Amino acid sequence: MKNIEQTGIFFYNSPELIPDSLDYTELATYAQGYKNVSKIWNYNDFPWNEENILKKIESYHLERLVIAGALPGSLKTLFSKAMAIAGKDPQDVILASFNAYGIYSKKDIERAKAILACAILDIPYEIAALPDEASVNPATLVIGGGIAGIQAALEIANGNNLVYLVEKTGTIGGKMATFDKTFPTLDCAACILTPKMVEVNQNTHIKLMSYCEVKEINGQAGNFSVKILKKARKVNVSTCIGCGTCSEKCPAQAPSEFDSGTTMRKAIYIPFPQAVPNKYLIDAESCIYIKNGKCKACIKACPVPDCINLDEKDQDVTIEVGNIIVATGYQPFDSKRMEQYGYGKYPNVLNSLEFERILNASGPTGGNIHFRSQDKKGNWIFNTESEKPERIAIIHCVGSRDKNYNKYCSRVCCMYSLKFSHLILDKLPEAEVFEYFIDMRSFGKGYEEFYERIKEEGVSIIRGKTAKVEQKNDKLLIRGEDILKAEIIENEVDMVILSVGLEPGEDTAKLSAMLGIPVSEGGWFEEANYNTDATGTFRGGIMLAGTCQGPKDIPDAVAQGSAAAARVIRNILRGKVNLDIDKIPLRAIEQRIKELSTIQ
Amino acid sequence: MPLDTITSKPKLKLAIYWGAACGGCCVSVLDTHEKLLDIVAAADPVFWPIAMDIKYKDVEDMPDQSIDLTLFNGAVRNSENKRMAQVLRKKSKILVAYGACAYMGGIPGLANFFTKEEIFRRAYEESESTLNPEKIRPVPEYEVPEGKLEIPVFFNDVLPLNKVVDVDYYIPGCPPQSERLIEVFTAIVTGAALPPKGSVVGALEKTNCDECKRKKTDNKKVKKFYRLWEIQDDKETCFLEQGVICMGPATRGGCGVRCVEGNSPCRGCYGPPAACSDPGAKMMSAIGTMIDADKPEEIDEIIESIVDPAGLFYRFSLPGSILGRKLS
Amino acid sequence: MEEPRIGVYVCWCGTNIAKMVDVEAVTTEVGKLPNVVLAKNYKYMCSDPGQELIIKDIKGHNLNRVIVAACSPRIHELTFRNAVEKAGINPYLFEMANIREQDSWVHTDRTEATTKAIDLVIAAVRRVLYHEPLEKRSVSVDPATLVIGGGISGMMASLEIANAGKKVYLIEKTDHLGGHVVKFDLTFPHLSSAKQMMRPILQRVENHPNIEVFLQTEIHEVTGYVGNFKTTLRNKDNEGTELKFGNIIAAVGLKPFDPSKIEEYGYGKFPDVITSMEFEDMLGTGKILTKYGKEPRNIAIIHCVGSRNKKYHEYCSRTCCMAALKFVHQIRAALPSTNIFEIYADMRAYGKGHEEFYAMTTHKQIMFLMYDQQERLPVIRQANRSDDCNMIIEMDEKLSGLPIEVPVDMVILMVNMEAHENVKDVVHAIGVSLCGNQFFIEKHPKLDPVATTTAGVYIVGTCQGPKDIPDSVAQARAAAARILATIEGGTVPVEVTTSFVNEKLCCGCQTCISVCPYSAISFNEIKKVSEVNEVLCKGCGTCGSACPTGAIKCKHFTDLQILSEIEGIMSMSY
Amino acid sequence: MSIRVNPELRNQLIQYGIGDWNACYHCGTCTAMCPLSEEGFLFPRKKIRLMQMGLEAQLESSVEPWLCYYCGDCTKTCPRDANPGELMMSLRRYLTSRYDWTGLSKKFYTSETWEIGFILFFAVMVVLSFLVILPSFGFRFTTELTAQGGVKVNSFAPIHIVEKFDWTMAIIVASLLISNILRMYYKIIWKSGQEKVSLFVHIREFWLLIFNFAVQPKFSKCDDKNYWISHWFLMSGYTIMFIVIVVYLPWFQTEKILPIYNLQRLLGYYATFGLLFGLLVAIIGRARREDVKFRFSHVSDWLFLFMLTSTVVTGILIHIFRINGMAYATYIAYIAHMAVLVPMILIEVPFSKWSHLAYRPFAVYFTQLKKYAIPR
Amino acid sequence: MNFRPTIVAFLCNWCAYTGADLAGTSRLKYAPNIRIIRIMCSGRIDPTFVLKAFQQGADGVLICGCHPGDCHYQEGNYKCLRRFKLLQKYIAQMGIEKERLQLEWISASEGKQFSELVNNMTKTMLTLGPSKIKSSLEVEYIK
Repeated sequence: MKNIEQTGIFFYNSPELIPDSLDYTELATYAQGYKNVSKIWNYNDFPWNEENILKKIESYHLERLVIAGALPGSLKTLFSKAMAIAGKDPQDVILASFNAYGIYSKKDIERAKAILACAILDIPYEIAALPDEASVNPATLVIGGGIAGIQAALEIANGNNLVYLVEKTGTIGGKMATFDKTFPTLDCAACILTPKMVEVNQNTHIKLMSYCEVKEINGQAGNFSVKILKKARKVNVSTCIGCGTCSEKCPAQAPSEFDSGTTMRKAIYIPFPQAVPNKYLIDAESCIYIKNGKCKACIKACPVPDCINLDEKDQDVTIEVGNIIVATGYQPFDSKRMEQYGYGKYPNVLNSLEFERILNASGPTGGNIHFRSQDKKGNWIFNTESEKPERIAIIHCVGSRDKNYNKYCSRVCCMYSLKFSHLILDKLPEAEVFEYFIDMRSFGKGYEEFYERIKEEGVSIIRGKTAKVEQKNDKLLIRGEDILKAEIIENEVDMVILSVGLEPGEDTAKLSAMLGIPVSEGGWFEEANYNTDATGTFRGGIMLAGTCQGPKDIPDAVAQGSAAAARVIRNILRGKVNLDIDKIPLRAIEQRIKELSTIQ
Repeated sequence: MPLDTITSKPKLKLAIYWGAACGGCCVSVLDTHEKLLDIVAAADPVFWPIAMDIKYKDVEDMPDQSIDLTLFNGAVRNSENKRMAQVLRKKSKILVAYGACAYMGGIPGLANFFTKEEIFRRAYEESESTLNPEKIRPVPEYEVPEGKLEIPVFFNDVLPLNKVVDVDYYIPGCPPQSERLIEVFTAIVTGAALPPKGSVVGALEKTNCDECKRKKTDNKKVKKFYRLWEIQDDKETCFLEQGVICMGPATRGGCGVRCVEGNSPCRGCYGPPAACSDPGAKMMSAIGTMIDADKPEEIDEIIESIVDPAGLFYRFSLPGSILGRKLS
Repeated sequence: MEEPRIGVYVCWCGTNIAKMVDVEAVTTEVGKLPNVVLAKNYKYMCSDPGQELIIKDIKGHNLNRVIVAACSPRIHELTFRNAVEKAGINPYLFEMANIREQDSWVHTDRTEATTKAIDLVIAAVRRVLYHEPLEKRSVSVDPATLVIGGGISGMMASLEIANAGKKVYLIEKTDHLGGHVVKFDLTFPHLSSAKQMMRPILQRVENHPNIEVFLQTEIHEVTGYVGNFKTTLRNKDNEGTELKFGNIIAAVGLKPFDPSKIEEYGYGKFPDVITSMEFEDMLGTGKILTKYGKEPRNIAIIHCVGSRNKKYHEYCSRTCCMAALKFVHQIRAALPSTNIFEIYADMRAYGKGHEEFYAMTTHKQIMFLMYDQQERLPVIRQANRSDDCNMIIEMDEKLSGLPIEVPVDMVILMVNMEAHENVKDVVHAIGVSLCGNQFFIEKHPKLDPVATTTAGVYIVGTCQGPKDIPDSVAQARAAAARILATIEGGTVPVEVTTSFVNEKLCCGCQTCISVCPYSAISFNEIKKVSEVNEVLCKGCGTCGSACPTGAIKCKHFTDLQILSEIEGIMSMSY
Repeated sequence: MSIRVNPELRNQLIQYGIGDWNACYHCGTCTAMCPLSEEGFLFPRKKIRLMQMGLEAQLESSVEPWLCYYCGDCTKTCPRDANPGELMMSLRRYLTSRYDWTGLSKKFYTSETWEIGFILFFAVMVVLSFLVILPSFGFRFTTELTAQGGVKVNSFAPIHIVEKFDWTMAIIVASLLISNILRMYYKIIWKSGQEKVSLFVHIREFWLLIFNFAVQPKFSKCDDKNYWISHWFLMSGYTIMFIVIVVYLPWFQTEKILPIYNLQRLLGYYATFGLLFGLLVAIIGRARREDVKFRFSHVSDWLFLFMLTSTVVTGILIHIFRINGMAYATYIAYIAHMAVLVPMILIEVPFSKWSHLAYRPFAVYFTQLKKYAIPR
Repeated sequence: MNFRPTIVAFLCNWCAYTGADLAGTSRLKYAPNIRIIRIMCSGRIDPTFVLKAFQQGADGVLICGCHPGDCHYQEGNYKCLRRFKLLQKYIAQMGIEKERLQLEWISASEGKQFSELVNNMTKTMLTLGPSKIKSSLEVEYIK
């Protein structure tokens, strides 16, 4: 057993990390209560150099050091060095890292004390902080029907457990369904995703609730009562045969969400041909009847009696579940915010999701790349009649890695941009493609090989982010610096694709409040532990999956979907679920570490 | 039911003909010994060139379907063989390809490794005992003052019987075992239910290993293949496990494993089992599986020790195999 | 057998097929074949309406065999099999013709592509004539799980399963659990202590009543099949322990690349050129010192050592950039005035909080130098006596375009993660495949990243490809999810298309027995014939072609089916 | 030949401005956003790179920092906190100190004590001159007014002596500046080594110098035209005042009260207005710290603003007091005026921020020479 | 009409067939002369299949399996290699050019290699000219 007598505590606070700082005096007073604590210093008490620390170690006969604070790891090597010089074990420098446990504000002082106490008595916090357990309702709620949600739902349902899959839009499939191909294998996204979607539909253990939103969550882990808003679809899902007659006759149009606005859909529509459920729905905002009480063209056209009910109202449904998986995904960065690229101003500056639809055989141009051009009425639309671009530029890191927008890296853009290049050359072999990047982040399995391949295909891959895009006659002028050649780039191209980053879904803040899960700096849901529990949260029975926790690519989102499901299945098999970690009373933790510790 | 008890029935009309054959098949009929008398009692040979004098014209004059059973032995090598096969087909109710040559080409079928030209050159010009400075070759038709002389046209290929006419049954073997002939004959004479047309009769469904008394294990890994004279056969262990290629596993039973009993590996005269569409391919596949090496060079070296795979695996069956002959 | 009544469906796949293949022509041509009762084409056969169409026709036209000409059977064979099964036809009386991946997408001449499509569909028709109904089977699942590898992935997977109340056997080759991570000092980007992180995990694994740990144990052979595996473990004393388990998780990890292969860096020649793993060890001692016991004045960290270069490994090792940035923090804390050089190619800070960490690191007074990791690697040479440093790195700096030299006293090589040499033992024991980089191949790179093509065998962590801790842990849990679900379900389906010995034909030569990689064939001494254990059999068919008698039939890939397919495929050829 | 990187140059550079330029991850946005960056003379990124790598020789031979007029577009669009505009500013300070052979510039930039000490020293000297030296030569304060009711300035500060002093100071400053410009020429054109410029080109392109000095056309390329205008007013006001004071002092420093439309008064008013306008923009900007170019202020920036403003204000006061016949007020204002003006000219013009008025046009001229250079 | 060779290819499900699919998903173009037959493992390939393909008029036969050591069924590809070598010796004896029968290893990631292989083999077949196997058997004296 290690001697944990003579512990010295150093408080280290970097104000830029914790603005609403903890009360370190209170923490110091608390620490003083432990017998093995010899001395406590604050970070601004003395200069942090090795002589100084060495002196303290020697004069107070310290055997063990605890550095407590935000990011204490950034000092660890210094303290270890001092310990080593003093002839002590350099590993006896223990970190009490508040930020690693998600402690960011004053109100978390009790947890901070617990973490400090664990460090003082040399008991791992994870061992000491055991949340209470509750019995578990075997039903599970999965919020979000993208690939992560689908994966999680299927995993759980395959163990013969009931899953409610709540999806906000009219179909599951999420963003992945809109993609043309996936990198780096260039599998057709729909081809690999649609079987899963069909599987969800066919699995009797999954209750698919499309066009629904979570409105209220009550109860605690193991026994949540969730109020779900069932938005009026106005089409009876069980009787609709998906024939599409209604849609043909519907006179009202709106931009298609599925096609990222590159096409128009009717007011009564299915999001896309392979939608699951493959049933129509009515968008109340564009429906003429709902606006002025006249029309009913769809009802007249519908071959099934009473299938369409234009007067249907939203309903609330309450379900009881034991576990919740949040898989609400992301939304693309709004490129209009970067005025310098002229998105929304120049018709042929597209964002990546729009371009995915252009590339997609089921998109507005049947998978051919054409300009956005004006039709007779003067609307800017995509069709196959317009010319094809000959020079296309792809700009990386749009809205990412930029303090003016989002500081974080969106993780997928490099690769999907490379994929775009490949697909452009596949469809327009004569075209010239330019990629403007900062760092090429092709980190995954087979990604670097893909990057090499794209280079060989003759794409101009240029280091140097584009500074601005300007319309010059019919062309778009790219201005940037070619870093490696040290030249100004003034490149006239026909089309510009903005590789936009990922941002948390629009409902994240609302859900965060509802679920009681904090969001991190970028707005993503905060995981329980970055390393060991990226799918868990402080709330018992609530798990995260996919991009709502942070940008990630499909395999990583799928792995997380399954990982979140693992915890749910585990809870169901055990019949018990852990309650909230951050609600464990300090007294309970103190009690436990005292039991476990060798000294009192 | 023994043959002699059914003589009261009307006698069958029997024809036995030979194409490109050694005569062994005809001898196998005689090899029935005293049972031959029973055959004769039950059937009248109406056409049997080796045993009786009758002209082709007489056969041609017979009414169609008037022969109950024809045992056609020998392969089809020339226009005469082909013509007679066609005639007999017409005249016979049941036409049996009798013996390995009629069944799959047999030993004469090995001529398919050569072209007609090569064979003629060898036979009429190059063989050590030939003296033919004018390089005279046989010609099918030759005008002499007396008129036109004709000999049969020599085909480029040796063909199994079924390549020129429809065959009802096959009796394999080189020659077929006389006991098997008796069994088949008895069945026909007694009017037992005949198997579906095209069947191989007079042989077993299983292959030779089933009857073989040598000791077999699953240890069939070969580092080098030997020809029989290269090893000291222990007379007990499966030939394959000793590295000697034995066609037993891929050859129908029925012969009584005579060769192996005589401490010589099976050479495959009974042809492939029913499930195989090429006579040598299955054996080749099995032998390939036994090669005990992973590196390409080592594999090559082991294969080197299989001197003549085509001749080995298709000794009795080249014309009846999928490829049929060597390409020229 | 009833008269075959075949329905043929040709898919447009939007324009994917229809653009290059004249779908109408294919339909017409195939409609003429004998036994083909109807031939139709449709935009998306895989869509619900497409499947409905088949189901309706089967009932309406009394079809008993179905062909869909569409994408690769690897994608949708199962979809359609399920569809025909719904309509009451045995799913194995269905056949697919791949006219997209292997036709419309790879050819440029519409006539040729159409001809080829017709050939492929005819082949399918000819093949399906001989298809036989096969029965789906399932086996019960042993609730225990074998986890190979005691690194963080293996331990996290074990804990997840064990905490659900299920038995886990965790075997580890070395004498300790924790893998590479336990040797690390800090983790990025929160600079938490790796050892503190590992302590509770190790404690839980070691003390868990449901986890049995076997140290210094390797696995050589696993017999059995999904749900019912068996192995005999051999530890260093060669003592055997027999284990039975239902699922396997391979978490064997990777090992650091040996940089002595790269001449330019002089690893092994210069004592102060060390690998990142060696530096982690040095951090563990608390002192950053050169071999002469001095504090280095200049430290260079070279990224991508053995990575992103075709001469060594083409792939990116995914974690080294961040680890290198982590080192900066550690060096800066201990050595406030030492010069630090980061020699990198692309800064890959892609994870959550990574870019922010990178930005934070830039304020640590370091010099970033960019090099070309493919064309010209930096060269490390001994410094001259007049230099106030140990070694000099000469390199072409890309961002300035200048040839420069960097004075250094210590060089840390951020080494690539590569496969263990002896990984093939495990590979063969559990029946997974390796990719060109010797990583374990997952079932599907996108949608099934932890399963393998062998049922009941999962791969997690870095053996599937380099990854950082959270990504490894996510995979570990993902595999656990799959296993827990099968345990909960109680049974798993097994291979249907197995081999089968026709006793009437088998001569007992035993050629097949040693051919089987799964020891599924045994010899029945009484009947004197071979027999296939159809649970063990995975349907490769090697025995079928080894059998000299034709007694072994490979279900769904019989000689007859394949030969007819060959005939069919050649029937229209020019 | 490989160039040794010098991580320790950082420690020197830091003293000239904001601390950390490592934040730059080389996206190139700044260079591309900059309207003044042109082929062959790219900045700020390339210069930031040289700073990051501590390449002293390459930095010294850089002309680009002088081409930057700090519109701040680069800093505004910079995705990191690299602040390229301010880095260019810092680099100009560094370069100024590198051109200066006396070493004083470095001292002034890197040590507030030195700079303020020197200023104070000169200020004291000036005060002493007026209070002790000049009186000892018989020049007295007099409350006597001229006929027009103006203060008799010349009796207190005799124009011929002040003029001589003026010329002396001008010659010292000019020789320091010229020697530094020669050093600048040496570093940029001569020592950088790879190219040779013919004498003809030197002569042909000389007009650029004057043109650029007068109009600052480069500055006008910046997107923020207002700043150019305010700076131009400031610059033109300053130049007029400088010329008038140094060359035409006897004409300018009169005891006569000339009519308001007289050229002397018009020029004076214009210069005062120009200076005040320019200063006001700069002071408000720096105080509000909203505009990126004003966000980071080095001590030298504030000092300079303070001194120039003081000079202008005291100058105005002299004028007002003089024409209103407030003798003592005039004298005090005069002494105060000189006490800031002299150190400002002696320190700021050759050694500190004000030197850019010379370096900038020369930089444009040198840039042009480099364009016509033929590789050696 | 110009000679348009036909190549029958036997591809193992796990590597080669997937590789060929990858060529498709990657839109790598290759000659349309190939007709692919999927088998689970190259070890399933019976010489009969190859001979049958030749008999049916194939000008070339291509067998593709996983790279040595990568077989999904552990070593089916080695078994294939051994049989292939023997078969090649046989077909050489039968007067068939060795180039008409090829065995190549294609991994699931080698779409590009696969497309190149098909193009090269097609070229080889064009140089060799049409196979005579089918015509040699269709002699006029056969019934």
